Amino acid sequence: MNIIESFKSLWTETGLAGFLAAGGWGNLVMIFVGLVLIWLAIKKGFEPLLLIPIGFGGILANIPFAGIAHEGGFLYIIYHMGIASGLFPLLIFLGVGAMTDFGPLIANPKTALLGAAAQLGIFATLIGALLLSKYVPAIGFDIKDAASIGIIGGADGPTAIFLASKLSPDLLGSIAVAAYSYMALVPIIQPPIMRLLTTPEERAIEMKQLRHVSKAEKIVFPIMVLVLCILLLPSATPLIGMLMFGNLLKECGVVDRLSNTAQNELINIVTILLGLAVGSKLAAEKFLTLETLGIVLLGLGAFCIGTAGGVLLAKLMNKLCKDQINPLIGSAGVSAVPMAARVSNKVGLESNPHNFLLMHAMGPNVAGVLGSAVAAGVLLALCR
Amino acid sequence: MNIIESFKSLWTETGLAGFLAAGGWGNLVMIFVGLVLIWLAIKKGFEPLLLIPIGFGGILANIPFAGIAHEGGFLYIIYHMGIASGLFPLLIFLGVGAMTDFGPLIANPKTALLGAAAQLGIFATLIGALLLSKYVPAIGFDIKDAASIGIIGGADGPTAIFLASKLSPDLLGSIAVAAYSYMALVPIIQPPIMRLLTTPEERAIEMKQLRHVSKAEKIVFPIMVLVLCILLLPSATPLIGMLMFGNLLKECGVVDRLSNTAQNELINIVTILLGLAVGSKLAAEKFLTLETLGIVLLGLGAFCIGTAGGVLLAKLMNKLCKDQINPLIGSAGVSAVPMAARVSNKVGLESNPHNFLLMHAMGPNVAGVLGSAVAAGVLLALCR
Amino acid sequence: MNIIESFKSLWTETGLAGFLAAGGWGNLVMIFVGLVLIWLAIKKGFEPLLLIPIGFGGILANIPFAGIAHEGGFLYIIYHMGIASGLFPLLIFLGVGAMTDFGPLIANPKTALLGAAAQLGIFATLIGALLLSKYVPAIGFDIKDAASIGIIGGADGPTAIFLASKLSPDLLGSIAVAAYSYMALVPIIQPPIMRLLTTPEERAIEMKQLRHVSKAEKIVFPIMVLVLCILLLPSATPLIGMLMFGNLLKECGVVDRLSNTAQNELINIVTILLGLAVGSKLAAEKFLTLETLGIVLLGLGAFCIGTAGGVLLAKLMNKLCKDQINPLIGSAGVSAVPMAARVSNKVGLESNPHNFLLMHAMGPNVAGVLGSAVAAGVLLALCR
Amino acid sequence: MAEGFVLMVVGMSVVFAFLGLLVGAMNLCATFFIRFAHWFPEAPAKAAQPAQKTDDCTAIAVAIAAIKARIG
Amino acid sequence: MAEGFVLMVVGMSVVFAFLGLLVGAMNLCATFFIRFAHWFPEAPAKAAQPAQKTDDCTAIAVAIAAIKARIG
Amino acid sequence: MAEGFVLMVVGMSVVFAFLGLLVGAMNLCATFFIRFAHWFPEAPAKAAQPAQKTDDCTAIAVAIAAIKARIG
Ligand code: NA
Ligand code: NA
Ligand code: NA
Repeated sequence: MNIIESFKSLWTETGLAGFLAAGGWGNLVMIFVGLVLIWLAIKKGFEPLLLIPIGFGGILANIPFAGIAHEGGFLYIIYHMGIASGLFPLLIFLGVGAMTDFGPLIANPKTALLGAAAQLGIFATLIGALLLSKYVPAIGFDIKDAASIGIIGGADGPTAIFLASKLSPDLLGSIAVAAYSYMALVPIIQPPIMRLLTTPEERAIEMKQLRHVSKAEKIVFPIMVLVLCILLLPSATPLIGMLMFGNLLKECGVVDRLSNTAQNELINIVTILLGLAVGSKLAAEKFLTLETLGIVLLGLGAFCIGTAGGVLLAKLMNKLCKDQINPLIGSAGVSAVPMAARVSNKVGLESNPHNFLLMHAMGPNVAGVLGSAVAAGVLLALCR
Repeated sequence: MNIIESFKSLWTETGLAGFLAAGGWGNLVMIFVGLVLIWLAIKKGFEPLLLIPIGFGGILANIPFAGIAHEGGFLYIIYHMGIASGLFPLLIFLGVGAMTDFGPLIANPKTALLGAAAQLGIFATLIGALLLSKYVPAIGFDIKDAASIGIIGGADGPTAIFLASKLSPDLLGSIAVAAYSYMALVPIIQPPIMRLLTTPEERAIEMKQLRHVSKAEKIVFPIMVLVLCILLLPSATPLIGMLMFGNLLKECGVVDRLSNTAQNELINIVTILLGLAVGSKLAAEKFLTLETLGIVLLGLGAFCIGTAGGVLLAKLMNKLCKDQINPLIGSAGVSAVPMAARVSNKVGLESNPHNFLLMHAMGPNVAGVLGSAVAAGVLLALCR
Repeated sequence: MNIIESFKSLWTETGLAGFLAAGGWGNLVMIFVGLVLIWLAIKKGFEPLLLIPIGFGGILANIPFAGIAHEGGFLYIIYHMGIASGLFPLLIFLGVGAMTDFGPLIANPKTALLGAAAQLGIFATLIGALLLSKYVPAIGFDIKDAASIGIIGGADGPTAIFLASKLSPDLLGSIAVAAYSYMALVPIIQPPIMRLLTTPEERAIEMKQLRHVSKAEKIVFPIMVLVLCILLLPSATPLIGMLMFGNLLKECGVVDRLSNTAQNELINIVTILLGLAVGSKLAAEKFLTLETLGIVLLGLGAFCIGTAGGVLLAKLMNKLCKDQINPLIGSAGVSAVPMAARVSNKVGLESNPHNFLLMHAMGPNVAGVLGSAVAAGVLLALCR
Repeated sequence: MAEGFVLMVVGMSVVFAFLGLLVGAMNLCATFFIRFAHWFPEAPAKAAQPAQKTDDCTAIAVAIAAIKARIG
Repeated sequence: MAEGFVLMVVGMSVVFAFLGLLVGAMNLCATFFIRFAHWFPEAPAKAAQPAQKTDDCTAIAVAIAAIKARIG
Repeated sequence: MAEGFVLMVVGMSVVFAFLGLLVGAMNLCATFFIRFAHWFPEAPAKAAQPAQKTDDCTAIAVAIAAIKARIG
């Protein structure tokens, strides 16, 4: 060991040398992508709780020679401990369940169907991904990849991460980034579609006050959903089960200390680790491809089609039932809780400044979470 | 892949199909058992912090085709990470230690003997389990199983889970359920035994005010207990060590942030995961056997004998010492902190409405925790 | 199994028997060492957050026959999960980053150089360790051991643990104990050196008020440091990256729930587990050697040389620049945040009772954390 | 491609079946809970609390007694 | 031994290079942020908040409306 | 069966031995701490705090000085 050699050896392992080496530009670009995600999160308010950790994880994973996302690196360890195993998304779902009030859905059950219709985006996008693979030579999504891309349309982060980590772990980074980015863009993506598909009269429809939901009903609800899921679709029970477990902790009223921890410290710790680990999947060779562009475009399509599906079913239901629904709440069926429900409320106020749709939109909004978990269950059962 | 086949394939993997298949009824019954545990926890107040997660874990573990408790499933992973390794019960003990005030025991040392006598239930039940195996053909407990069943009489959840996970993991589910259920039933099980074994005069004995215990004594206490345990019984030091570590964090007064985290967020997170993982051991083929009925009966016996042991030793001590003890505090020696001490207080008030035994009963109550950890150490050392 | 034999078997596994067996005195001495660490922590206020868990871990690891730190024991599991993998020190760094305000450094950038000079202690001690190995026959540190011992001079716990666990896991226990002990002794070690190397006039120098640092600068700072580290020294990016990630969570202002969890519950949980796991490396056969004495002496030297390095560079800078620096803040460059900065302030007040150096000393103080992480990166890159 | 259409038909059917059945179940449940509302006085989870409350009162009484004893 | 001196020279050089460059970067950064301070009105992270604030106001308004509706 | 009785005898002996010795140790300890109570003024853990308190006072003083400097 002498001084010159030591400096040389350090120099060959600097990031500068790494970026100048063959393929190093890819890492540089990915670090820039990570910085952009962080900038979007901080300055533009794009889902900062997730995109800051994901962006930072992406930067760390692309540092030349550090091997943070390779075997033995700490992001590799976190990824395998928490995401490959499915634990982190399920623990996030536990916390989400403990934070969610299903009251608005229980008070107006039929809005659950809007949350079903909005899942159309998932399956349409799946077909789109297969079409793209067929007609664009540089893109080669198989059925598992297509399913993982489709789930972006579920507008639900943990579901997307859970499914993609099982079916297409290599695409996990881009899928999660697309899902969270579009969830942040919901206030921009949805309103034009909502206005296009509805008349001003429809947008002004006032809905009748939601009934009061008793404590007992709220306790029975998570059990009921779980039982239904067990009977119909066991492959969705990890997701639905943890969501309902969290909700039961919240509603039962006798384990508030567990419920509070699930919706605060536990979900925060897991969010930090999950974000970093998801970011560690932003590897240059996987991300800087035409396929990522395909995922971005398909993801946008997924959100648009899901929005349209929800709105159109609401209009159809108005044709069939006498109890009128404001079709603007249909768009909330994509989930993206609570952003999409707020969008419904805001667009509704434009047409009728006394028409507060927020609580009405929360019904399809939370139903959308169930809907996309069910869709994920179907995809897990049939695409594995 | 065509539509009909896909529906068929989904149908063959529904819970409905699973329950109708050979052996499926067992899962159905276990799900019902899980629901009953949740109902007992919510409506009847049976140790909800543990029985809700355990019940939910039992439901999830019995969903056909979901494989949540099988290799690769998330409850399997949690179980192996936290229970097979012994970590979760030890972390719970850390939190319990940080929540426990040993002051009442230090103020009246000889009540520690009551906490020893009440461990009689553990060993009597162990013998009972062996007897049952000998005379009932359908029941075949070996010495390890018998030891794990006996520990139910320790009336201490983490100790029971720690021991059973080492000696008889297959019985862990039923043992934990029995232990927590009987702990919840202490106000019903103990009073008749206490009244039967004492005279009204004994029950009215007033005890002299506990002396003040200085901070220094409270700091020295956990160290002293640990040193004693090291000298006498190393096999009990994981349990006793973590309990005393938690207590030292609490009493030393210079690491309050660690103590607070240990007794709040950490214990809550671990409780959620431990409960689910324990529930994952409620497998139909292990639970729906005559052996479980045996465990339930033996567990009840364990609580009764432990209660009697504590009360009778108190009466004996009154014969030998001039400083009189109200024998009602003997029953608190089974642990079940703080329920058993409350029961002593309540029964005492019936005989003498000015006789508050709560603080006096806390001495044997916390000594009982030490006693059952010591008993677990002996069983670990001799039955492995 | 009969009674006599059982008692005999228990007796052969008591701690008493263990201590009396060959080599058992070592465990006894180590338990005493653990008790001394706990006493220093509680009574003398020596870094209690770390030394209580480390001391307790040391006791648990040295219990004969319990095997708590051997394969299958719970401290072994915690060690491998959290320290061998590097996770725990990195998570601590995340929390430290979320607690650190780099404002004083940003307001007076050139004080960063003091944080560089104070790292002289690391490398001088490394040379000292090699010298000792050469001239003392009973001591045989290789280059990895020497690097791990040198890092004590970084006066930064997580960095020392991270580096030592990678290069010399067998010395981890003594290195961590030395590092934290000397950090606690900073108020005793540093002042004589500071007074020796400075004149009363120098000690009385008043520094001009620090400028206000805007929010935007504080957000850009962690990104800037990370980018620099990526370009120059990828091997330091796990440490620097997590520190800066934590700091970004704090400063960006949009993810306060993550920042709060990182600097409270998460760091507390990890501190408890990390301390116990570090303590589990206090094995008698490794600790009760002349090498440990060497480490203790070298560690003291490291702190002294680092202190001198910082003070002397400050004096040199005063020769070269017109903007005068009080050389007392140079000693804060060793890190030991915030103790060393408080020492600068206190010694400064002795010479000039109106001269508050605390905020000025925070600059080199936090720069010292960066400096020792960089030094660790160099050692990792060249000594592996 | 064909697979995609199969998945869409099957997937949307299952999603609608699930949420449709859930609508039915919620309606049944609502009927039940409105019909038998008197069985479930609001805050049913509090059932277990009165017992505790008495205990806590006792605890307070004990504490007061203890303080009195120590002072007196 | 020689290794130790090599490590000291290399190590201290890298530490000084790193923190020296950081000093330069901080000075540049300070110049930039002081020169263009008007681009960064204090509390820049609040940019995203007004939107939320309106939403929250809406939420409160909704809640009030809901309460009125339930009472009236 | 016989094993069970062996375990009961051995187990209960150890439990009583452990808690019995603990009684002895607690009594010794109590004698010691009552005899030498003056060595342990209540709140002994506070020993380390005065130092910190001064430091905190210093910190406050510094802060006040800083504010004054910035205002003035
Ligand atoms: Na959805
Ligand atoms: Na017990
Ligand atoms: Na340092």
